[in-house]
Formats: sequence, C-alpha cells, structure tokens
Amino acid sequence: MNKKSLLRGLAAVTTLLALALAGPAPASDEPIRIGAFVSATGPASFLGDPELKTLEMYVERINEQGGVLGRPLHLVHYDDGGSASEARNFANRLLRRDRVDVLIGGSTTGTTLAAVPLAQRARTPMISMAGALTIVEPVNPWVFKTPQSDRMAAERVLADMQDRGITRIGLISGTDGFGRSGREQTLEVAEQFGIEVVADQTYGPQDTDMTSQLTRIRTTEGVEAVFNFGFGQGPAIVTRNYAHLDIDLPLYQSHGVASDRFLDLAGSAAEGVRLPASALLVPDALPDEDPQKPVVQGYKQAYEARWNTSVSTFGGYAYDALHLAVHAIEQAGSTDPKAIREALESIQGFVGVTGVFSMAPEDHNGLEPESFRLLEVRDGGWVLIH
Amino acid sequence: MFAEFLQYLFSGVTTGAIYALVALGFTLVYNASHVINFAQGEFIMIGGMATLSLLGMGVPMPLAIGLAILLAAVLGALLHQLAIAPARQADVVTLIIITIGASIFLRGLAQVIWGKEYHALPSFSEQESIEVMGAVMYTQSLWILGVTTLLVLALALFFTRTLVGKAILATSMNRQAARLMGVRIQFVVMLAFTLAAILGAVAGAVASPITLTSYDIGIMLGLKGFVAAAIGGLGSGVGAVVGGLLLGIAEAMTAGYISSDYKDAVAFLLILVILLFMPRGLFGSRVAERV
Amino acid sequence: MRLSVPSKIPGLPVLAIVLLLVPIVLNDEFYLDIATQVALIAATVVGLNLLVGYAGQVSLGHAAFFALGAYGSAILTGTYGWTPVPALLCAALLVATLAWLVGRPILRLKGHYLSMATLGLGIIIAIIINNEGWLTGGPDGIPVAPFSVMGFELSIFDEYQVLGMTVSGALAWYALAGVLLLLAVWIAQNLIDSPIGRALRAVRGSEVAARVVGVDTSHYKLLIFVISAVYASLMGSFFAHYTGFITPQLATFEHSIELITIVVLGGMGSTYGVIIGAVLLLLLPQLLTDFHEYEMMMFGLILMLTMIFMPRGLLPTLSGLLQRSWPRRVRSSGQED
Amino acid sequence: MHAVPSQNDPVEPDEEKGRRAGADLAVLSLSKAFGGVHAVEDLTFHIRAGAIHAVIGPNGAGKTTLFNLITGLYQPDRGEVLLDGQPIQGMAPERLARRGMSRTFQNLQVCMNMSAVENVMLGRHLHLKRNFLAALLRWPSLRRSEQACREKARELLRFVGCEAYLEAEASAMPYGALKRLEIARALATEPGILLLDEPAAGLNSAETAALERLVVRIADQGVTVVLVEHDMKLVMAISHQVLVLDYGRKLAEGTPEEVRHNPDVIAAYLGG
Repeated sequence: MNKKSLLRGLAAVTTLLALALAGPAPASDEPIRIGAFVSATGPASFLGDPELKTLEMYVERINEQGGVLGRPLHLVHYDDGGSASEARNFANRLLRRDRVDVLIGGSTTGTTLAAVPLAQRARTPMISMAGALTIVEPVNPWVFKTPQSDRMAAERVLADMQDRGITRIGLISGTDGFGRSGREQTLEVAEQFGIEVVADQTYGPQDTDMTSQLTRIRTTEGVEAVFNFGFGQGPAIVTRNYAHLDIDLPLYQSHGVASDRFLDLAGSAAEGVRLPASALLVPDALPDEDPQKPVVQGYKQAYEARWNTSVSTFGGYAYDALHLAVHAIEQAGSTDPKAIREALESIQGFVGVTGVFSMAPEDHNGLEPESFRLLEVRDGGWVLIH
Repeated sequence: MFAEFLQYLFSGVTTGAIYALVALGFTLVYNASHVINFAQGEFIMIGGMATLSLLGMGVPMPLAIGLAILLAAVLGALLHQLAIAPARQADVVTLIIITIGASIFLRGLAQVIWGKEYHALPSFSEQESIEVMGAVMYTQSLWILGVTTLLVLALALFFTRTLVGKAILATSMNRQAARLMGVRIQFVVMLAFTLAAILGAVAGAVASPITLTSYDIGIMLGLKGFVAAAIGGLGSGVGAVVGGLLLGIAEAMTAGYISSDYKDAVAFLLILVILLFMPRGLFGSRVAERV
Repeated sequence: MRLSVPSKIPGLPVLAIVLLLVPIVLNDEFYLDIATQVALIAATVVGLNLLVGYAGQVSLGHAAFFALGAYGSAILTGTYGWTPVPALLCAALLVATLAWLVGRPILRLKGHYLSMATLGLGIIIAIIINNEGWLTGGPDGIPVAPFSVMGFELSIFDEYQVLGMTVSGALAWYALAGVLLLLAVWIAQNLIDSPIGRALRAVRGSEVAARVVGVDTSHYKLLIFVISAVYASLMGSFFAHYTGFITPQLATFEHSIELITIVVLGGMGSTYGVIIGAVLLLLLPQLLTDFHEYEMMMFGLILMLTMIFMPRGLLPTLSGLLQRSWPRRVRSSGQED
Repeated sequence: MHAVPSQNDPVEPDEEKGRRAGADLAVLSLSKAFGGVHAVEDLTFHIRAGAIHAVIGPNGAGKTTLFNLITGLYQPDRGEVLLDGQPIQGMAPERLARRGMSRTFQNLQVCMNMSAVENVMLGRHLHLKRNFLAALLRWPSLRRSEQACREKARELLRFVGCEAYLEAEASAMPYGALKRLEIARALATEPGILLLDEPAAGLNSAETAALERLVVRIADQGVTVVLVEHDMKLVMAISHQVLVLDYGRKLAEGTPEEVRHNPDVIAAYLGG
C-alpha cells in the first residue's frame, strides 16, 4: 500500500467520522424498516407465498453481507389473505405503527389499490408486485411496480400469433382479478394485431374442470389458436383438459403460469404450450452477453436451494421490489422517503430478475416489452424461442 | 351436436360424482346429529394431500390411499370427540360455527405441513382418456363413478343390514326413542363423523387426479357438497347423489350452452327454484312437523 | 335461554362511555382506524342479530347486502355523480326492495334450507358484482369518493376545526361511526322491546305458539329480513366511503360466514354481545400476526375453543356465570321438534 | 276475562264474530291421512257454545291430529270445520286467532327465550298497537300501551295460579307452571273457544285439582273449552260432553255418564 492511497483512505475515514458525528443521522445499528403485505394465504397464495419466501431470504442475505448503508434491514410482513380490506389495514399498520421506510406490496391489483391512498398520504414509497396497468397509469408519485403489465403479456402473445399467421382465436380466462384484467387487455389490443377473438370463455378460480368451456371454443367456427389468461392451478387444468379433448390448435398461456410447477401439474399435456415469461425460467439458455443471466441464475439457485421448491415469476417480482428499494436507498444515501422516491424514479438500467428497469417520472414500471421472453414447452422443459 | 352434448354431460357427471361423494359425507353427519359439518371439505383435502405426500415418500399408491383414509378417519373421530361432543348441548348454529373453526384449523395445519402449492396425483389407469361416440372421457371419471356407486351400495347395505348402521338410522329418525332402545347416541354420532371423514378422504383420493389438490381445495368442494346435499334433501342418501350429479351437470350445461361467466350463478338459481317448489329438497322427508 | 343482559342495566350509556374512552386511551390513528371499522361492522351485525339471534332465521348471504350497499354508493357517487347521502339512501331502498322480493319466497324455508337459499342468493350477487366489471370495476375493485354532506367533505386524510380544536379526519370518522353504532343499537333495542320484537323473539322461541296467538310470523320474518338487510346496506355504504376502495370480496360467502360467526361468537340474541364479537373477530387477525404461518391454525383453534366452552356466545355465557345463583333452568321437551 | 275491555283493539270487526260469548264449533266429515294411514277419518261432531267438551281415546286415536286440523296447523284432506257457522278449515292459525280460537299444546310450546310475563304478553299481540315507526322510535304512546299490557299479563298469570313466577324467566319454571303459563297465554288472546291438549299430563294430584278448578272458571266466563285428556277422573268431573275417538273414528259421544257405560268404549279401553 502506498502513501497516496493511505492518505486517501485516512481522509475518507475522517470524512465519514465527521459525517457520522455531525449529522443527526440515525445510529448505524438502527435498522432500515421494510414493510411488506402479501397474500401469503388464500386464493392468491400462488403469488404471495413465493413473494414472501423471496423477501425473507434476501433480507437475511443482505444483512449477512452487512446490510444497507451499514444498517441492517428489518422486514415486517403481514399476510392479507388476498383480501383488500385486510391489505388496507395491514398497510396502515405498517405505515403508522411499524413506521416502515419502504412499503412492498400487495400481491394483487385489488390489495395494491386498496393501500395506495394510505402510502400516498403517509408519503412513503410503495412498490407493488401486481400486474394491472392501472397501478402506475396515471402515475402516482409514490407508487411503483415491478411486474410487466398484463397488457405487455397480451401483446407478446398476440404478436407471436400474428407471426404465425393466426387471425381468429379463442380466449379463455379466469374470473379472478388476474384473468379478468388480462382478458380485458387482450380484447382491447387484439385488433392492433389483426386478430379477432371469436370465442370468449371464463372459469372460476376454484373450478376443477374446464372441458365444457374448451368444447365450446373448439366448436366455434374458425378458431385457429387458444389463449388462456389465468394463474394458479386453473391454467394447468385447462392444459390437461385441452390435451384430453385432443384439440389440435396452438395453445398459449400467460405469464401467470411461469413456474416449473406448471410443468409438474400439467405433465405431458403441456407439450407445445407457448407463453411469455421473464428470463427466470430459462437462465441457462440465455446468451452469455445477456446482463440478466447472472442475476437470474443466482436467484434461481439460491431460492431453490433454500426452499426446496421451484422458483416462479412471482417470487422474481419480490426480488426486484426489494432490490430496487435497496438500490434506491443506497443511491439516496438515507432513508428519507422523499429521497428514496426520487432515487427510485431515476433508476436507470437496473438489472433485475424480471427485466432491466429504467424508471422515469412518467414510467413507474420501467420495463420494456422485450423483458418478456417467449417460451415453449418441449420435452418437459422450457425452450427459448426467437 | 350430440357429441358436444355428450361432452358436457361427461364433464358434468364427473364433477357431479365428486360433489355427490362430498354430499354423502354431509348427509351422514346430518342424519346422526343434525349438524352441517363444514369441515367435510377438509377431509377431501386430507385424502388428496396425504395420499400425495405418502406417494412422495415412496409408498405404493393403494397403500398410500389406505393410510390417507385411516388418517382422515382418526381425524374425523377426533373432531367429534374433542370439538362436537363437548358442546353437544349447544345450539345447532353454534355447532356449525365449531365445524367452521375446525375446518380453518385443519386447513391451517395442512398449510404448515404440506405447504400451499397445488399438486397432481397420477391417474389410476395407464390410459388417461377414452373416446365414446365422439366425446372424450377421463378414465379417472370411470374410477370416480365406480367408487361412488360402490360407496353408495356399501352405505345402503351398512344401513339396512348391520346393527350399527341401523342404530345410526334409528338415531336420525328419533333420538329419544333410539336412546330408549339402548343406542349409545354419542358413539353413533362419532361413528357418523368417522364414516363421513372416510368418505371425504376417498373422494379426495379418487378426485385429485382430475381436480388437482392443495391445502385449500376443501373450501370450494365442501361448499358444493353442502349445496348438493341440500338440493337432494338433507339426510337422504339418494338425494345426495342425485343432488351432486344435478349440480355438476347443471354447471357443465350452463358453461356449455349459456354462459361460463354465470355457470355457478345459474346452478345456484336452479337450486333456489327447486327449494321454492320443494322446500325440503328433492328427497327430503315430507312428514308433517310434530307439534 | 334468557336475555343475556337484563334490561335493567342501561347498556346504551355504557356503550357510549366505552366509545368515548377508546380515542382517549388509544390515541393513535392506527387504532382509531381499526375502531372505526369495528364500529361499522358491529352496527351491521347488530342488524343481522335481529334476524339470526332474535328471530332465529340464519342467513348465510348477508355479506351480499353489505356489498350491495357499498357498491350502490360507490357507483352512484362515482359513475353517476350523486352526493353520498342520497346515494346511500337510494342503495338502501334498492336493497330493501330486493330483500322484500326475495325474502317472500325464501323465508318460507326452514332451518338449513333457509341457510342454503340465502347462501345461494349471496353467491349469485357476488358473482354478478365480480363479473359486471363495466359497472363494478370487476375483481380488482373500485375506488370510492370520501363521504360528504352538503359539500362538507369528511376524509380521513384531512383535518378539521371544531370549536377551535383541530380534529383529525380519522377522529371525525371514528365519531361518525360511533354515533352510527349507538343509533343502530338504540333502534334495535327499541324494536326488540316492542310488540314487534316480542313477536320476533317468539318466532325463534316457538313459531307455532306465536301463530296460534295470532302472530303472522311470515310477515314478521320478512319485516326483520328487510330491516337487517337495510342495516347491512347502510353500513356497507359507510364502510365503502370510509375505506375508499372496495372489492367483490365484500360480497363473498367467506364474508357472510364472518358476519354470522361474529353473531354466534358474541352471543345470539345479545345486542351488546355481538358488538364484543365484532371487536374480537376483527382484532384477531391483527393480534395473531406474530404467528405468521400458524396464524390460520390459531384463528381456527380460538374460534373452536370459544364456541366449545362458551356455546351461548361470549356475553351470555359470561353474564350467565355471574348469575349462577339464579334458579336452575328447566329444559322442557317442548323445545325439541 | 272480559271485564277488562281491551284498548284500541285492532282486530277487524268482520273477524270478530263469536269471540265475546263462547263460540260454537262444528266438524263435518273431517278426514286426514298421513302416508296412507288414516289419522282422522270421516269425523263429525258438534260442540255447543260455552260447553266443556272432552275428546278422549287411546294413544294414537287421532286426538292431537284433530286439534291440529281444527286449529289450522294441518290441512284436512276432506271435510269441513265451522266456527259459529263459518267454514274455517285450512285457515292459518294466525287468522283463526283473530276469530277467537286459541289453544295449548301437549308438547309445551313456550318461548324459552323470554320471561313468563313476556310469553303472556305475546298472547296480547292482536290487541296491541303494532305501529312500526312507533316501535323503532320508542314513542310514549307505545310505552304506555306496553305497560298496560304487562299489567294485564301479570293479572292473567295470577288468574292461572302462576303468581310465584311473575318475575321468572320461562326457562327457569317447573313443568306444571309452564302448562298453566300456556293457558294464560291462550286466555290473553280473549278467545271464544279454547282447545287444551292434555293440560293435566305430568301434573301431580294437587296440581290437577287446581287445573280442574281453573278450567271450570274459564268455562264460567263463557269460553267454550275443548279438552284432550287422559285423566278420566278430571274428564268425568268437569265435562258436559265427551267424544271418544279410536283409530281416527268416532267411537262414542255423549255425557260422561253415557260414555262411561258404552260397551264399545269399555271394549276399546280394556282391549286396547
């Protein structure tokens, strides 16, 4: 070590000391409080469960690595069970009792929207893990979200159909928030891709058999492909019923099934199914120059080693939410909510699991449609196409 | 056209048979104790989930199902001994709330033990589908129908040919008289809970290859089973089966011919209409109230 | 079963004092927020208790009326630009009409068949709210404007000057909810103490006995069904304005079960009991959060144990313990049928 | 009973007939079957206004079914029931109450969720103002009428010999008192005809004696009393007329003396 660097080091230490002593900044051991409300049980546990697991795991990891700004993270989390009223109450508790610095949640559009006014009122940045466009459009200064919008998923699927020369499709969707919103977006944008939705069927989130709906789609004149917008076990049953009915048309799923669990549940019926998904499902197939490759590989490995279950896209949303928050806090250099908010808004090129985030004052999602990869199931595994 | 109709019918009969099995469980408990056991759905979940986790441990399928049924039977008996029997003097509504508490407890327990993910059981037969006159049917549907038929027959024999069965029947007709005849009511009721739990577990095991299973599958199946039992006329075994099939077929036909958005709503509307014309369900007792 | 609280105890003033004490003891916006919701739900179940606890008619679909009130207010104020008060009255009128129309055929059913029919009705309404997204916002829910009277807006996010004091919006809302609860209790008690209330209680005690002395029981069952639906509708409207965002989850079977559980837990036929039931059931999720994945188990366990050891509900069982010295109650065989 | 005129009686005048002075009841060819079993078959008889009329017969003779048919709880398959000459068969119990018919039950039908006084007050239902708004807002007129009603109910409780239970909850009362409570409730409707279903069942001899006096006093006030009873001593002591049923049919009818010596009756009772 030469003199120059020693001097520079000393200077840095002195500056730091001076800063620490002078400012009213909180003591370095005071934890940074991250509040999360997720739907860990109930009908949306498909989303909330991997989200919570991811948050718990990475808060531990970050703390093992010395925390943020030299302060540990403290995760306070509640389970809203998928209920918007509970979500509102827990968000309120996080903001008023637990006085968290950043709010992460909710898992669904409904639980998110119920909490938005509270976050706005408390002037605390909030990062949602729900899909609907309405969360960030129009932009609320305090609200951000990590998943791509459902519209992007619909566009990705419809674009691929267009490429294949498909013009008439059958749509089947769940009647839960995810499916409903996806259905609306698909119906809205289909025309731009020269595609006509000629059959439009739905199923309840707890239904156990969709052969009736699929039979109806099959008997509709001129259907060339079928698109299922839904999450949870529903799409797996749709896929099984689809193969069972021996429908010989391309089947598309949404990102709502983007998890290896779908392959387990649907089994051989899933062969040939296409869907838009984040890079998470095919980490090893990504080209080496893809900036997401190491992030995605790391997350998948860590998650599966820790929880002994396969990763899902939804856990990825939580990974991104937490890391965006941490990144913003580091950039802001403090836990001042306004500073965090501004840092979040100016994040550029942040590589996450879901995609590469570049926020802007008018874009609180920050993802490009390209963050969705198009995958196909072949031989019981995911294959990246195009 | 006909193939289409047949396809809806197959779909309806399959789900209907599952509802029927659940409804039979409700009927058994109702007969013995006049309680609507809202924890019935959880036994279906336990049947499916326990079979699955035993399979995962390498236990062969028939043994796994057997053990899952045993587990459910024990839990059913415990439910009665620990939760229902101590409160037997309580109002019927109170007992219903106890069973709701029990169902939440069991669901919570399952979630801690087995996690929250959905799972699929393999189909019982190698070949998964067969074609009948232009429509396709799951071979598992045949299993479900077969098992339902067998259980209904077994129950019928049990109630008419065995002493214990007759005791349950007597209790359902007139508690006081049964007690005077030397029937140990509490034992009979416990037996009914155990049998209902067994029925539920069997339903869970045979249905899971089609319905998939998870810790919360019991909510929906339990609700539908209760509805089926009520259309049939609470307390009637035949009614439970007919009610279950009717509900399943109504749902499938509505989804096929009217609107998939409103398939559940139409099914419930049908039930309301049935109840308005037959206030005690299709097969409910018509005996005038004693005053 | 006797009335839980002897009518000699002036329940209303006691309730008023407790309501006054809450903001003094728990001077915190989070607790006030929960207390406001508890008061609104308590008022709802005071109405439901008239039907279930006093008249003995079990409804498993009451959440639907609550949700219809909430959505009626949300849609009339949001989509059609009405002011909140006419909107909630109109919603209540619609709910009353609906309850009257469906109640007539449905209430002829007895026991579990009535439960079944109300459950079906509730589920149908829940499905409609979920599916008709163009009107209701669908499963993702719909925002609701703050409550206002004659241009004066009451928002939890504002502050108000009252007699020179600064009152937070949360406190103002709590006061409104408290007054609503007191009113709900007062009206319910008046009704119970009247010949109408006696006729209702007789429906539960012995419907045949009521009929042979000239009580038109089907008329009274319908009346109380409509009243309890209106209670639910009005409170649903206030709840919607208060929380500012509603989803179809308000109408679900699970929410109906929650309402009926509050009634049974607190004590059927005990107005103050069901208020305690509401406090307990709504606080429980907040109290159990430390159990994390064991939360659901704990909730089920507490519910079961309470009902096993206090089968008549919290308040009746506790006040029963206090009155042990009373003569032993004789259960007659006439109750069994 | 009729000494105290009821205030603001809302009973419609056209249904009021036959209430003041005991009503007379005629039953013509009445039949009712349950699942092929004839509970009451082709039964015809007449009950004179102001009389005490007993219906006796072995268990399962159809006595309670007959009561349920007369009081509108069951719908007859065939036949007519006339109250003061007006057909009333199949009419709902609550409408019959307006015409002055009231009854008690073999299996007690007391509202165990109310107090004794409230049970009797329930019987005053038709004689009270039942204005909905008044009830909701607790108007003073309503409170006054409730107070009067409570007084009346207490008076009736004393009349039937329940003076010890003026403050009691129904659920805390012994069996015998509950039977008298039912009578008080029935009397509260100011009936023209009162049907008592086994009033002495389960009572000890002292209680039965008191009951005997009570029934006579009720009849003395002009109320027609119809009585189903197993206690022959009681029946023979107070009845003006006795109707004997067997397997749903009329076996005999007449004064107690006539019935006592009827060979068919003797055969049925001894053989049965």
